[in-house]
Amino acid sequence: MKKLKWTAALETLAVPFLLLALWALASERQWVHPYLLPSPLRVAKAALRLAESGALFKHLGVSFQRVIIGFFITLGIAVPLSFLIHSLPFLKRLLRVPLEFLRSVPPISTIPLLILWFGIGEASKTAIIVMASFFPVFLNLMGGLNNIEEDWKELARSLQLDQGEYIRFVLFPAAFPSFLTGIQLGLSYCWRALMGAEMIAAASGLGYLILDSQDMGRIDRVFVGIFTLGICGILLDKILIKAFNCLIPWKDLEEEQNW
Amino acid sequence: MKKLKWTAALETLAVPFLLLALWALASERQWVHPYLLPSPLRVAKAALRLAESGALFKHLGVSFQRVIIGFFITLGIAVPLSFLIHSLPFLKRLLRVPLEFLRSVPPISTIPLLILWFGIGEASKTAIIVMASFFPVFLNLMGGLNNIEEDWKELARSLQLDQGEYIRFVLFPAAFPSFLTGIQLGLSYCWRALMGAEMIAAASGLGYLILDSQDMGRIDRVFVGIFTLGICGILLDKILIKAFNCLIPWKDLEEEQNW
Amino acid sequence: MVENAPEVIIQDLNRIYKGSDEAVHAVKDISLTLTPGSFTALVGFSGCGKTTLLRMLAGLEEPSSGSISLFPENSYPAVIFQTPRLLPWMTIKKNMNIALRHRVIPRQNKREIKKRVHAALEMVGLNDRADAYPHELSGGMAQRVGLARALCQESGFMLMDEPFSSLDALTRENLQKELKSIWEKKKSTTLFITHDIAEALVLASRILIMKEGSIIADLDRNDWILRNKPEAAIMSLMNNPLIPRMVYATS
Amino acid sequence: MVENAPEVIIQDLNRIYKGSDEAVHAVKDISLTLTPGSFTALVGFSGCGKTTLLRMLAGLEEPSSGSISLFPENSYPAVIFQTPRLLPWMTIKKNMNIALRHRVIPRQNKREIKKRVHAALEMVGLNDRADAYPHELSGGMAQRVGLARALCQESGFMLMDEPFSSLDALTRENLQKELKSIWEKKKSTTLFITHDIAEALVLASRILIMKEGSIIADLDRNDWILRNKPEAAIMSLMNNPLIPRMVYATS
Amino acid sequence: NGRKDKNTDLTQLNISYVKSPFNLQIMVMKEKQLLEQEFANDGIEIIWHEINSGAKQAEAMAAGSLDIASVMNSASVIIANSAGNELDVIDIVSRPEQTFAVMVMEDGPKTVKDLAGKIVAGPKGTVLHQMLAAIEEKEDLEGVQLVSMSLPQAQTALIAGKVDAALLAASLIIKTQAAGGRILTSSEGYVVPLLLSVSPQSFVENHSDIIDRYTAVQQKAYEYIQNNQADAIAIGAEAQGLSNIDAENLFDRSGIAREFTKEDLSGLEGDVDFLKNLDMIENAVEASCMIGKTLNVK
Ligand SMILES: Nc1ncnc2c1ncn2[C@@H]1O[C@H](COP(=O)(O)OP(=O)(O)OP(=O)(O)O)[C@@H](O)[C@H]1O
Ligand SMILES: Nc1ncnc2c1ncn2[C@@H]1O[C@H](COP(=O)(O)OP(=O)(O)OP(=O)(O)O)[C@@H](O)[C@H]1O
Ligand SMILES: [Mg+2]
Ligand SMILES: [Mg+2]
Repeated sequence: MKKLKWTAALETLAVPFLLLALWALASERQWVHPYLLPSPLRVAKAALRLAESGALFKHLGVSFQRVIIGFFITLGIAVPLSFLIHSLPFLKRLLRVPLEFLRSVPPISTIPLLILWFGIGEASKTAIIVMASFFPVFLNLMGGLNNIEEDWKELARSLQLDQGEYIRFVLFPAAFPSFLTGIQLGLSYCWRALMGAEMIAAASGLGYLILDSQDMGRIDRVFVGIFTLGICGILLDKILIKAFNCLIPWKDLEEEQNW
Repeated sequence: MKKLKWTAALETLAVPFLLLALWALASERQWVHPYLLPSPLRVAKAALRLAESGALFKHLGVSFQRVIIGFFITLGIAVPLSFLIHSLPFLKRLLRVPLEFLRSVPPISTIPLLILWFGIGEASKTAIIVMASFFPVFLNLMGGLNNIEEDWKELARSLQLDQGEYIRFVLFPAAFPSFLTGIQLGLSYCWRALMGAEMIAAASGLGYLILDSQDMGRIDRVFVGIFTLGICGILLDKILIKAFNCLIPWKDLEEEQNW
Repeated sequence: MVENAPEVIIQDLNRIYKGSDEAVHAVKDISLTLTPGSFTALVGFSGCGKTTLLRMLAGLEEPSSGSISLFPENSYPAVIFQTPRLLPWMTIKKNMNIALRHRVIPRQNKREIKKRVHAALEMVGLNDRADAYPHELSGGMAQRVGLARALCQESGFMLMDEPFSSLDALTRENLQKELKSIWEKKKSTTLFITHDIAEALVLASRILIMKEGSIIADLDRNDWILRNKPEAAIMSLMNNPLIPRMVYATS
Repeated sequence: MVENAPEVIIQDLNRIYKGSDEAVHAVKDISLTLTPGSFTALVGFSGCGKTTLLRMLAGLEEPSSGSISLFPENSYPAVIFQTPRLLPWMTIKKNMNIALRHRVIPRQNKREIKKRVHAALEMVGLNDRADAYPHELSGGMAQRVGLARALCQESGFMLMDEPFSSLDALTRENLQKELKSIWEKKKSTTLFITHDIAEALVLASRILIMKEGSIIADLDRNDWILRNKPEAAIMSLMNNPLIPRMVYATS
Repeated sequence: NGRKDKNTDLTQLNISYVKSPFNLQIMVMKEKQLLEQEFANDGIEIIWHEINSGAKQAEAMAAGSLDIASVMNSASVIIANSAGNELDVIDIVSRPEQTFAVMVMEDGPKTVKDLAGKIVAGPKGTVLHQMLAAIEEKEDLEGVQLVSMSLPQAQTALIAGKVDAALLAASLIIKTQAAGGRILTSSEGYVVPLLLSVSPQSFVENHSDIIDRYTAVQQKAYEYIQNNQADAIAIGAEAQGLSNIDAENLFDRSGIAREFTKEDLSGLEGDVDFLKNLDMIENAVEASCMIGKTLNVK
């Protein structure tokens, strides 16, 4: 059993280590310009420096808060909206075109409007994050709700479940796998949206760190920013899944997880 | 029947028209600074000017090509990869961490690396688009594949279907609803990624048009860009669904469409 | 307790499915009255439209034409579907519980719900599996849970679609007895689809024979035609392609 | 044509399910040989482990311990599941076709496939519904398609889990006859689960009685115990809780 | 008295904080809290917003979220005004002739003349673009191709060898030098870039006293820099996360300015012409209309 765990860990980390080795080699041998691909050591040093000064944690904290707030606003809009649209067909006809339209509009293209409506404070940054993560959650949930088997609907009808019970006992559990995909995607797009969000008048945050480091020509710090985003993305995803696992006893999501 | 169609169209267009009216009113009454919210008329004029000069179509053509190429590359990677990972569990363990990592990394943060690897031509723009649209397709397809009912797997085994037949007759049809959600999301994210992609040394394209217009304070043109993106997004989505409909006779996707 | 059992009046009922290949006239011009508290069995060849008729009575399928009236109107049937239809994400107990939330008044009465669920599972012999999930049951067990779920609703109107089809002879016999005694106490208006003519004869006081969408015979258990060799008689009725519409019950 | 019919040797077979509530010992120490070309019926109470045994023979379930050997080894069973398992995204015809792609050699022989599908659907009386989708069929129709799909594979090894459970008496009788005549021609090694003891007696030359995971009786049709009132005899065997393991076939 | 009333409505002052290229007055003002002190008694809170982009500052001012843009380049000011976003110049920050440069790699073009027919990366419609156009004109170069991209990307493309030259500024110049790059020429002799403090016209009109006090504080910062250069540079180095040497280098290039002159005004006119000729603005604007009423052109 222990041995099995070992090999599993080995397999999991094989590719990252290989990439790291390749990277070290590439910068050691100077296959590419060291300015553009700083050595792992230099990136590590930059990370350490940022960590020591506390700047990294400040950036991380600010961004984390933005991601969390944005993500929960996304959930708060997308989940009720999809249930509403699912149960009230006229809402679907009303909202279809506007939502379809927004689907292909890049959030950062709307920055002028966001500044107009939300100013240059947190609100417009949050709006960017919400716009970036809304559709994965919404469309996946809609997909899950619409692909529910007719059998369960009939059963709910014949058991005289009311709307709330129907949602709780039938609709939501049936749509859950799709919903899970949606929130996983949504959460990643929250992280990804940080760059766009922190283009608007930000003085901290991981997106700001990356943008500012690019402006200042500190590619090593850009790498630090990228790694922090990637790793935090993985961790938050894990935590989220664990949390949902507690809420939903009928499935082992960690095993169920799509991959 | 005719009357029904009428009311349906009315319902569909009610909200867009309402928004348009509100917009017209807001800019008429100067509730907000006309610099940030140009009147519908001004936007229409800007669109007309851009259309007359042919610039709009040039931008559209270039971007359209990028979206299509990017989207098909995304499909070309995500579809086989998810089937491979589904059938070879060791691949999953190998690729899990790198892919999870990439999931939360903003594509535009990698622009320095993309320029390094792919130069400043089409390749790096395509790479941005692929990065932006990969995960919706990939994760949804993985979700669909992993949530396939055990019953069908057993049936396939007992009928001695080979891997190809299993994929064709069982796996793919079962995963199809999720896949559909994935490609719809993926396609929208292709459009959305244009802004990021055309940050890299572009001289045309809708993303470039928006960026350039933002820099040049031509918010009216930004609106033209946004509207073009939104409308083209809707249209391409429709066309894609129709195309899939021809390929897949067993379902009416236009009705099945999640919404 | 006939007060809860509704009268069911079916008039000129039709159901036409527009299938992907051809239209199927599944139920043809059926007019029928189920008296309050009666136990009616419905037999007929596979595909003759029994399930379609039952589903229309349950309000799950819209008639193409004709009408179904219930007196009192607010009667709600407990339904046993032809497949067990247990929600896979809930334990057996939970599956039973949700069926009772609207039946046990006051709703808050958790103890009453628990008692009824227990009793119903006891009856079908599955009390020890109350915490199992549906996919952990055998086919017959799942069917018995479906039966228990319908019975614990204690409705005055029961619609049952082959509830014993996957059960062995002995379990079947026991459950027939249980069902009979429950019906005798409760006197629900019951429509019972079965393929087993002996079962129909044991349980029902009235037997409807359906063929190609129509009711071709409507028999009372005491009809002369069922005096001896009733099974053979019913089989021959089912088989006879010439009978237009024989209503033996009235004769 | 016994050459295609495998011999099946089961030794000390066990299957324990670690369920969400408690462990279930579904199959207990079964040792058994099915001779090539034999038709064996398996009867027993609901939940006694019949399906589990059949699924292990089909290679769909791993034994917890013990072994199953086939001679010749490459024999592949045609399986009828307890539920019809028709792929909902394909028409009936397509559902049948994919079952034949590996059976008809050369594979390219589309005409042969078409012929066999046609014949099998003809037999179960569903040729006119070949282009319908599974959800458009009645329960019994779907079950008949499952039967047709297994039969058209013309395998020398058949595993059938209650293939006639949702069929009316007449259809059932007809299909029993068909199955019997097919088996007589083809002499496949067949294991047939049923709840209808009469059916087991009609079809099988050997009858296994299962109880709580064990085979408690192994009867030959010509056994003295089945001379008169065979059904009653089997019922009483099934019911007797004391029998440890009676093998009547050898007596 | 009327003015005083308007002051009392004002409870906060939204100011952008633009550190780069190396706007030392602003950094000193913020880090030494000069504005906070100045307005403390009036109960006016100073809120700093870190926005580098000129376009975004213009948008924020139009939205009313920003009262004073501490540093904007002249092109952005002209572009905004031309598009109907009326912004007034309230002060000058610097004339950074040395801060903008055309850079090449070691093995790249040797002289400015060699730029003919080459690919140059840089942001369109900015002073850098203007510099390249001026070079083309003055040196009579043919076939210079500008690929539009932001500064960091231009730098990456240059170092990765994907372009022949890049238009760069400030820190990126120093970093590129460290990475083996070379300055081909700075903007000196071609154009005089102007970095300006800007405020919405309406704000200037309603709160001219605030503007006056703001420019006075900026003046104080300027004087502090002149008198305590080393301290000031240390503040800048800290704010931008640079070494003192790099900061000093940047300061020397920054061309910080004390007052807006007649030459600056004509430079602004030249910028308008440049943008108009490139078709980057639709409506020509009078340079004099962009001068705030409080600004004293010397
Ligand atoms: N996947 C499973 N997980 C846990 N327990 C299971 C599972 N499948 C079957 N069982 C249990 O194993 C026992 C035997 O089940 P099996 O399906 O073999 O019964 P069966 O004889 O086919 O009954 P029936 O006639 O009702 O179909 C039952 O107690 C059942 O609950
Ligand atoms: N959803 C549907 N779409 C099209 N045709 C249908 C549909 N449901 C049932 N039918 C058809 O209607 C007819 C009657 O079906 P029904 O299910 O009522 O039969 P049944 O009497 O219950 O048969 P069984 O005893 O086999 O369950 C059949 O021919 C069937 O194919
Ligand atoms: Mg039926
Ligand atoms: Mg079974």
